[in-house]
Amino acid sequence: MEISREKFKHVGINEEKSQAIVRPSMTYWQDAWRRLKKNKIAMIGLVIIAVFTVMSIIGPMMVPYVHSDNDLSNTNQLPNAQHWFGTDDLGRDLWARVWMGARVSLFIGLMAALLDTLIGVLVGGVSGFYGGKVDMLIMRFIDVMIAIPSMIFIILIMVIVGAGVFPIILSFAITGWLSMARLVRGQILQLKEQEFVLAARTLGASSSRLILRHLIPNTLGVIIVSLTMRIPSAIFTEAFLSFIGLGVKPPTSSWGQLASSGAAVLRVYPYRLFIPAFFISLTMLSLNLFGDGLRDALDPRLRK
Amino acid sequence: GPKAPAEPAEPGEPAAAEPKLLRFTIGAEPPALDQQIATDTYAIMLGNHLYEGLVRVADNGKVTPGMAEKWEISEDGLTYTFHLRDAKWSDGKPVTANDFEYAIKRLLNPATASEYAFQGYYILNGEEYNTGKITDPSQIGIKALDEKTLEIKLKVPTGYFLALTNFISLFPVRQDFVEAQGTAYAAEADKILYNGPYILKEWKHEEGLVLEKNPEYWNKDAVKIDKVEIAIVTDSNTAMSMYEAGDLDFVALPKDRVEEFDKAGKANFYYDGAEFYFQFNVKGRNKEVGKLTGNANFRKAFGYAIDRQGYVDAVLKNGSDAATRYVLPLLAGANDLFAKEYPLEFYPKNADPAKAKEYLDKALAELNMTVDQIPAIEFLTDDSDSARISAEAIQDMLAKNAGIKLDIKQVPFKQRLELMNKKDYDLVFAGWGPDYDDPMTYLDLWVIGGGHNNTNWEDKTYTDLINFCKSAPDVKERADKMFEAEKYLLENGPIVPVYFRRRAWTHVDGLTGLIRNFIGSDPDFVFADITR
Amino acid sequence: MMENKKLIEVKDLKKYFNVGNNAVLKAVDGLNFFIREGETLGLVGESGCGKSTAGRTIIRLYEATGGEVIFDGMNVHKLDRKQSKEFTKKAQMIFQDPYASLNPRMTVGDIIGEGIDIHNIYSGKERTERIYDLLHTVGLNREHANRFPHEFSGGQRQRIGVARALAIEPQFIVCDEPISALDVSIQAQVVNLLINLQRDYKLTYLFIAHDLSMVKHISDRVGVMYLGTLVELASSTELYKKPMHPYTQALLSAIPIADPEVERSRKRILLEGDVPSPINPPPGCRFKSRCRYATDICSQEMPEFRELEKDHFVACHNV
Amino acid sequence: MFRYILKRFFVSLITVWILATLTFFLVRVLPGDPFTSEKITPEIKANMMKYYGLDRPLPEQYIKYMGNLVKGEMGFSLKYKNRTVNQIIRDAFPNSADLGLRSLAFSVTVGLILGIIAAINHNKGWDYTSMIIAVIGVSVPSFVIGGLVQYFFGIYLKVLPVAQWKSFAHTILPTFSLGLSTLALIARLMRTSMLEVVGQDYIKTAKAKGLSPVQVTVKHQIRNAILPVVTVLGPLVAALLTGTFVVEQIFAIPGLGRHYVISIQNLDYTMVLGLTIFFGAFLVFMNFLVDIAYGFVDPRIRVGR
Amino acid sequence: MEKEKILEVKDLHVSFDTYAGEVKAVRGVSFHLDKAEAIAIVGESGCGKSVTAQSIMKLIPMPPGRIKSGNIIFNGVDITKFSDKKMEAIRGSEIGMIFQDPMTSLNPTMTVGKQIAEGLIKHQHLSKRDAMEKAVDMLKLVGIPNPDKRANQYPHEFSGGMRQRAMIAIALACKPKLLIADEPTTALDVTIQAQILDLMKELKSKLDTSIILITHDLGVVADMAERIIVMYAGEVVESGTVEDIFYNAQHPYTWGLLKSVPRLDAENKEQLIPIIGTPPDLFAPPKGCAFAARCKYSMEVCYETAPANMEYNKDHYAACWLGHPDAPKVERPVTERGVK
Ligand SMILES: Nc1ncnc2c1ncn2[C@@H]1O[C@H](COP(=O)(O)OP(=O)(O)OP(=O)(O)O)[C@@H](O)[C@H]1O
Ligand SMILES: Nc1ncnc2c1ncn2[C@@H]1O[C@H](COP(=O)(O)OP(=O)(O)OP(=O)(O)O)[C@@H](O)[C@H]1O
Ligand SMILES: [Mg+2]
Ligand SMILES: [Mg+2]
Repeated sequence: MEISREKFKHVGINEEKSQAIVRPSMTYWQDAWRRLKKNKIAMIGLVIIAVFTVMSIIGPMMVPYVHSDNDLSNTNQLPNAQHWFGTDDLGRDLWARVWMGARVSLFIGLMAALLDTLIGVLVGGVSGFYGGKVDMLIMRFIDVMIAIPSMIFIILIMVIVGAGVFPIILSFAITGWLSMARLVRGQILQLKEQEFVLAARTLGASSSRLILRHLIPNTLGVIIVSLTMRIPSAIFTEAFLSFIGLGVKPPTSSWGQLASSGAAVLRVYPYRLFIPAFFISLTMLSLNLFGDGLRDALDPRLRK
Repeated sequence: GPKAPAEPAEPGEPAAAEPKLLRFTIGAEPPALDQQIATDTYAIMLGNHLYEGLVRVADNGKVTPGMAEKWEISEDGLTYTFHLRDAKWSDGKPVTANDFEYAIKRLLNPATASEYAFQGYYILNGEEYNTGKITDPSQIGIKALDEKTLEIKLKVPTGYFLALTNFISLFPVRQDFVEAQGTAYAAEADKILYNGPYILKEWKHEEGLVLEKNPEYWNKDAVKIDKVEIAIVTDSNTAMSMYEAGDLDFVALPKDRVEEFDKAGKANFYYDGAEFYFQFNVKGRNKEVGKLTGNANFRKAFGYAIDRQGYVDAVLKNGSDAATRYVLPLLAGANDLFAKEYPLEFYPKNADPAKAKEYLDKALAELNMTVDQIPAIEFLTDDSDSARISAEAIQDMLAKNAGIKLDIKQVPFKQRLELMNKKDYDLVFAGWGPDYDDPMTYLDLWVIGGGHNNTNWEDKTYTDLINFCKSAPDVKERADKMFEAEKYLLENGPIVPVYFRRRAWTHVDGLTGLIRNFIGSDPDFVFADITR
Repeated sequence: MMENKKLIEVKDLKKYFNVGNNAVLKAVDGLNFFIREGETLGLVGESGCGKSTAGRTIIRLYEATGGEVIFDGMNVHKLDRKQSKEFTKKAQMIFQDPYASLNPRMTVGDIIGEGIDIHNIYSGKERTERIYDLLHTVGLNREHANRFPHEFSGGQRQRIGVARALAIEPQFIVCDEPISALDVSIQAQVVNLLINLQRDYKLTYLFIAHDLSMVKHISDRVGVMYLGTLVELASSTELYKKPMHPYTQALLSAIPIADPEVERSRKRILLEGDVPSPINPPPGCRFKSRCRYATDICSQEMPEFRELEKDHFVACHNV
Repeated sequence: MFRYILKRFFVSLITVWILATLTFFLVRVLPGDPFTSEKITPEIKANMMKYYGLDRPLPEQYIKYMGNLVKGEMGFSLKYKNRTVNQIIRDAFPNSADLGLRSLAFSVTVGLILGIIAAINHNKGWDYTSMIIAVIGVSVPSFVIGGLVQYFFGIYLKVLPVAQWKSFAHTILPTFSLGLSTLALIARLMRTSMLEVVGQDYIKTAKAKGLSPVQVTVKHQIRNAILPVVTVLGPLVAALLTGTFVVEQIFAIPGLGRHYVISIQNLDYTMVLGLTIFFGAFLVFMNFLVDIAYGFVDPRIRVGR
Repeated sequence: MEKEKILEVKDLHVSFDTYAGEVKAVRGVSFHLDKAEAIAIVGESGCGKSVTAQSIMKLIPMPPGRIKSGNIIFNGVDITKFSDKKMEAIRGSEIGMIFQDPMTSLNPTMTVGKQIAEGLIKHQHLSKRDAMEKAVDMLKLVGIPNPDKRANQYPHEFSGGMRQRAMIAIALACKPKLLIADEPTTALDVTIQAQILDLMKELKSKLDTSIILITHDLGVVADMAERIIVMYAGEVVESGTVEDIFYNAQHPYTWGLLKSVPRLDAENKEQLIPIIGTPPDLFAPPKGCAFAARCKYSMEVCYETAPANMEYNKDHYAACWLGHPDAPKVERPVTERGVK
């Protein structure tokens, strides 16, 4: 290769060239969101949940039936052209009921997730972080709360507050977060001994900062799993609560109730179980897909 | 060479008559088998087979001799003298009149704390002793005149008293045995003495019971089935599955299977005695609601707004009857069934929206209200799945046929009773099962000061009528008056009947003689037989 | 050098670890020294002798088992909440283990910016600029701010740790092997930076390192630790010229020299004998088992830390 | 360590005592009383209250109850009138524990394996397979699974008994139905925490030693990842071993689980209390084991020390 | 005379896929290693030393990393195409590796002794007991006092240097034919460092172990290595014998390195002489010489065309345009006896 002689002229240090900025600047969260968006499977999950949410609003309006209207001459109809999902044992249109139920169940699921995170993650974080007496106190409190039959709380709530959505939330607030707190605490016990926590401590990071910025982000994996697992249990808990008079008032329905009344007639009218169960499962699947994607997105080591 | 195959069956031995086995399920562990403590249906059923009272009630409701061979009733209908047969307890000792005297005094003793002590209140001074008004048990109207003779004195003449002695609470127990066992009496299979057709061979708590024919039973030849296996299965669908898998001989049909079995001619139906009705608190939870629930016309609007037949056919699907009147049609009247002697169709089988509206308008006019002013009425019901469906159906019917809005409130059973006791409700879907075969078991609920009248409905006329019937010596006149009371109650009272419950069941071919009762022991397999 | 005020005074500092079976590991066992404001105290010693533990206890990452640390008049181990926040603003640490001390879920920018946020030093654009500055100072570029720790090489991680400590402009930094993972040219950059900062802002360092030439270069005084205690402490020139303790002598003789011929001909004092363990250490001089000059007294009495010459302390019976 | 155990023991006692006290007073606040029933009259109820000592002032009842409790006696059931709470627990617990242990063994082994396989094959076929199993496990509740397997194996194929608790064959379906949701939880938790571990440097070291992937997983990854599973196992073991209402009901298993629900419905005070204390003590003990296990799983963790 | 080559790396390219594109961590590295030879790789931090080393063991996290091209010939066979199964047999027994970050490279939940014993059980089929005994010996060998007690401790109970020695013990346990030591002594004090280096030398002479030593301590290099490879920004910029590099370096980067070493005889707190500026981002390496922007002697050509490898003697190569006959002569700042 021939190179002209002029090129061999002395140039020297070129600060600018050594400082070129090439990559786009992004924060952790922007970066996580970008990676989440790229994860097709996770996005499918998100879309399904979005569709369900939208359907819960417009779904009941798509049929000429009101979800609570009985038609005793048309009970337990298989899905057909008039009743897309069939009818139940009072001849009510299941399509309308499924989407009305979606409102309740999705809301309940969301609430459970929210409360779990808010109470469970925080309490667990505090307990694991401070350790010692605080931990002992909180953990024994949680033991007591787990051991007292939740039915007792539920009946008491019912007596004091009455039925409706608020008492459901209240009952979740009382008992739902316990296992999350234990889980987070366990993780934090493991994490808090790590050097980066010490490092942040030397910087003068307050306890809340250590918990919220250093420890909890490193437990997101189990938090996400626990949340996604919690949602169906919340959906069925709601069914149980409604059953003993704490939930949404009849004739409003929910997926959990549709499924449990469908389960009773499984042998004869299987579609009455399978339709709500399908929606619960699909929601769960979507949540899990989305949750896994989120987990991956939040784990910088898997950064691509 | 190959090993010899398993030994062939001994030849020649006659195919020993295989013991006849009956298998079925009950829905829960019987909380107690102690005669004077037991209260639940399963214990009552078991008691009927393990013990025997003075009499036994046969299929047609006829009283037949039991431990008592024969008996005399005094002119005034107050004194009964029973002559016992030679019968033995399962430990071989004889059953004596003392065992009956001890049992009834034990039932009534406040210290026994028997929930069903009221079954002894017919006996002279029974109630007084039980409630502590008198403390001397010898004043109670029961006395063993000798080993084999028992005399019972009643408070007032009670036509159905004989049949009542077939009830578990009045069954005999043996003092020495009970006292030897102490608190453990009847807690396990080997801590019980039996005098009935069967003895309890095995009692695995929460799991099942095995009954075997009692070789000491006086009428053992009439008993065909040698062994009974009762599994405790709470879930009716599970029981059904077990039946289908061939593990049971008869089973209750879950409602969604009734149609299928009915079509195949395999479904049987029987009244279980329970009747369901709306029960209003005529004062409501608050004044505003009370105005309405306290209004007889308003309550009648309910009566016409309900599509009883539709409800029974589409919602219950177990062959239940639409209740067009209050008194259960199966109860005995003067000579025949009460319902036959005094037919009545107070409310229509199907809804009558026009009538419902008419009554509602009447009520509103009386109250000076418009339809929109009707406050939300709380509809109290149980927390079972079926209760929910029922409530939803009723809610829809009332809304459509009368324009009345109900607010469903589901609560656990105990809470429902508590709310009712505290009269903290507007409207409740309640049920009542008969204690004895007489309309009075339903009618006397609503008298002033009645222990179960928590409707705030206090009606002198009605109370007087009932009180008259209670001591009326003439059977016919009594029946007439009871019919009058029933009509009065339907016209003015705090209840609106909805349906008489029936239950569907099926059994294997070859099972015969099994009796389903609406009162007392159900089922009754003492004289049942099975061929496979 | 002028006698500045003593910024840090360590008095009979002890840190024991419980290692199960009732065994006590005496990682630091009676340290006494002080550091003047604007001074660098080098700390060298055998690996595992308790340097990091000492550094961490001084900065209150570990609760001391005994003794006290006085920082600017405050007893470090008896601070209330407010004081301890103030203390963290003034005293910092660069960790020996670069990767483990970086939160895997934070971007490098956030890691460096954390101290700035905690102490509200800058915000917004200034904060970003400051982070870029720091990155530049430690020889990284601003683009690295958005990366995560695992994407860096060992040396780069170490520099992130340095930048983090510098971010809040502390008065005092415990540098626990801040440069050991760096290549020489970056080492030079970082050491220059530390020296410049010291000159400009009167920073004080406790400089823990193994690279004796670097320690000599940066420190005003050097302390030599052996098994939890100081065995020698003197000004750096003095120490290197006239090491008194046998261990120091051995140490100095072992410094490798970046010149193959010289290195190959170098003679070092070999330390023989059993290496004692800090778990239930024996009485007497800790070094006796490996000491060429050990006498009877060495196994009976712990030598006193004496000032043999002005500002030259030694703990040895035989000098 | 010994001191810690001693301390925990005392704290546990206090915890159970607080639990007992709280429950004692809470159940009394519930509307109704144990003898509320359709047919009872006030006078008879008064007799019963007197017989069971429920007419005494609450503090007196409390002291009496605690006195008995110290002796290990939990009194007579108010519903199962001739049986003591101790007897009922003694009768039913072995069955529940049997079922619980079986389903634990099933769900923990299968769950761990599924979770591990999923993590190792991150975002590949196995990962999704295990997720779908997990999703089914939690979104189809046990009463549905129970009904389905009963029909399929019991009635349709006629290979397994439908219900009851008699032989090994009887245990298969309930074990499966009960274990499924636990399995799902364990699989998901294990997967996520394994994912945190696979990228760690020490895994590289292990590989550099020439360990096979299976060895790396078994020796290095599992222990570092299992902590969340250990955490949930504490309450889970306590819950599973002391019975599960739904599965016991569906399969007609004479276990303890149904009592937890029924006793509250019946307001059977002594039963509710006895069961709560029994479960609570079990739970406290399990969580104590979990805390101890933490230290073994990860020596850096020093709970309470 | 040809010496037996144990390892030959030819034109190795390793990249990491990140969201913004490819980080080209190693860009065409070639070198070889003879039996019983020790070479040192030196270079700016982040220049790809560790990545090169880990590529040889195929331990680059994949994804995001991948070996794009090149060959790694170990004992005459190209192992780049080896399956994981085949690699297992080599790792630990034939090639041992000491990782750079000792804290995170040790399993926090396994005792140090077990971690050492593991490789022995796998490759030498020792019983658990014997392996543990051997592990204790190894710990003793790397100078850890009280080794039998220490073997039962966990990594977090070790000091930094002790962890590093534990790492060394793991790598040496099976007496590998090739030892890759990635900064093995950074956390060690000089006496222990000397011990470890002696140990390695012993392995070399007794067992013919070949060593790749990655370090930035030029003193250690001078002590241990026979040849030196100088890397910069993912490339080899100069290679030669120790003498070539220390006394006759040809690349300005090498000069910079040699100049930045502090000297024991220098004045206290005198400014050291670093190489100014930062290395290029490997995400978009410059098309010319990667060092040009920081090079005092750079020429236009340096920014445009990558310099070819110029041979100075049989072993001594440098990739710098200054070696081109057309280039102006510069006064080398490094003399025969080190820095001027
Ligand atoms: N997982 C990764 N993702 C992205 N970039 C990486 C990753 N691992 C390493 N790199 C980059 O590859 C380059 C080479 O890293 P390497 O670890 O080989 O450096 P090194 O020469 O060992 O440096 P040091 O001496 O500091 O350890 C660095 O610039 C680093 O940022
Ligand atoms: N958390 C701990 N638990 C038990 N022992 C510990 C702990 N941390 C440190 N040690 C012990 O304390 C002693 C001193 O450790 P330290 O880390 O202070 O040494 P160091 O002087 O910094 O060594 P290095 O130069 O190798 O980093 C060592 O024997 C070590 O094993
Ligand atoms: Mg250290
Ligand atoms: Mg490296």
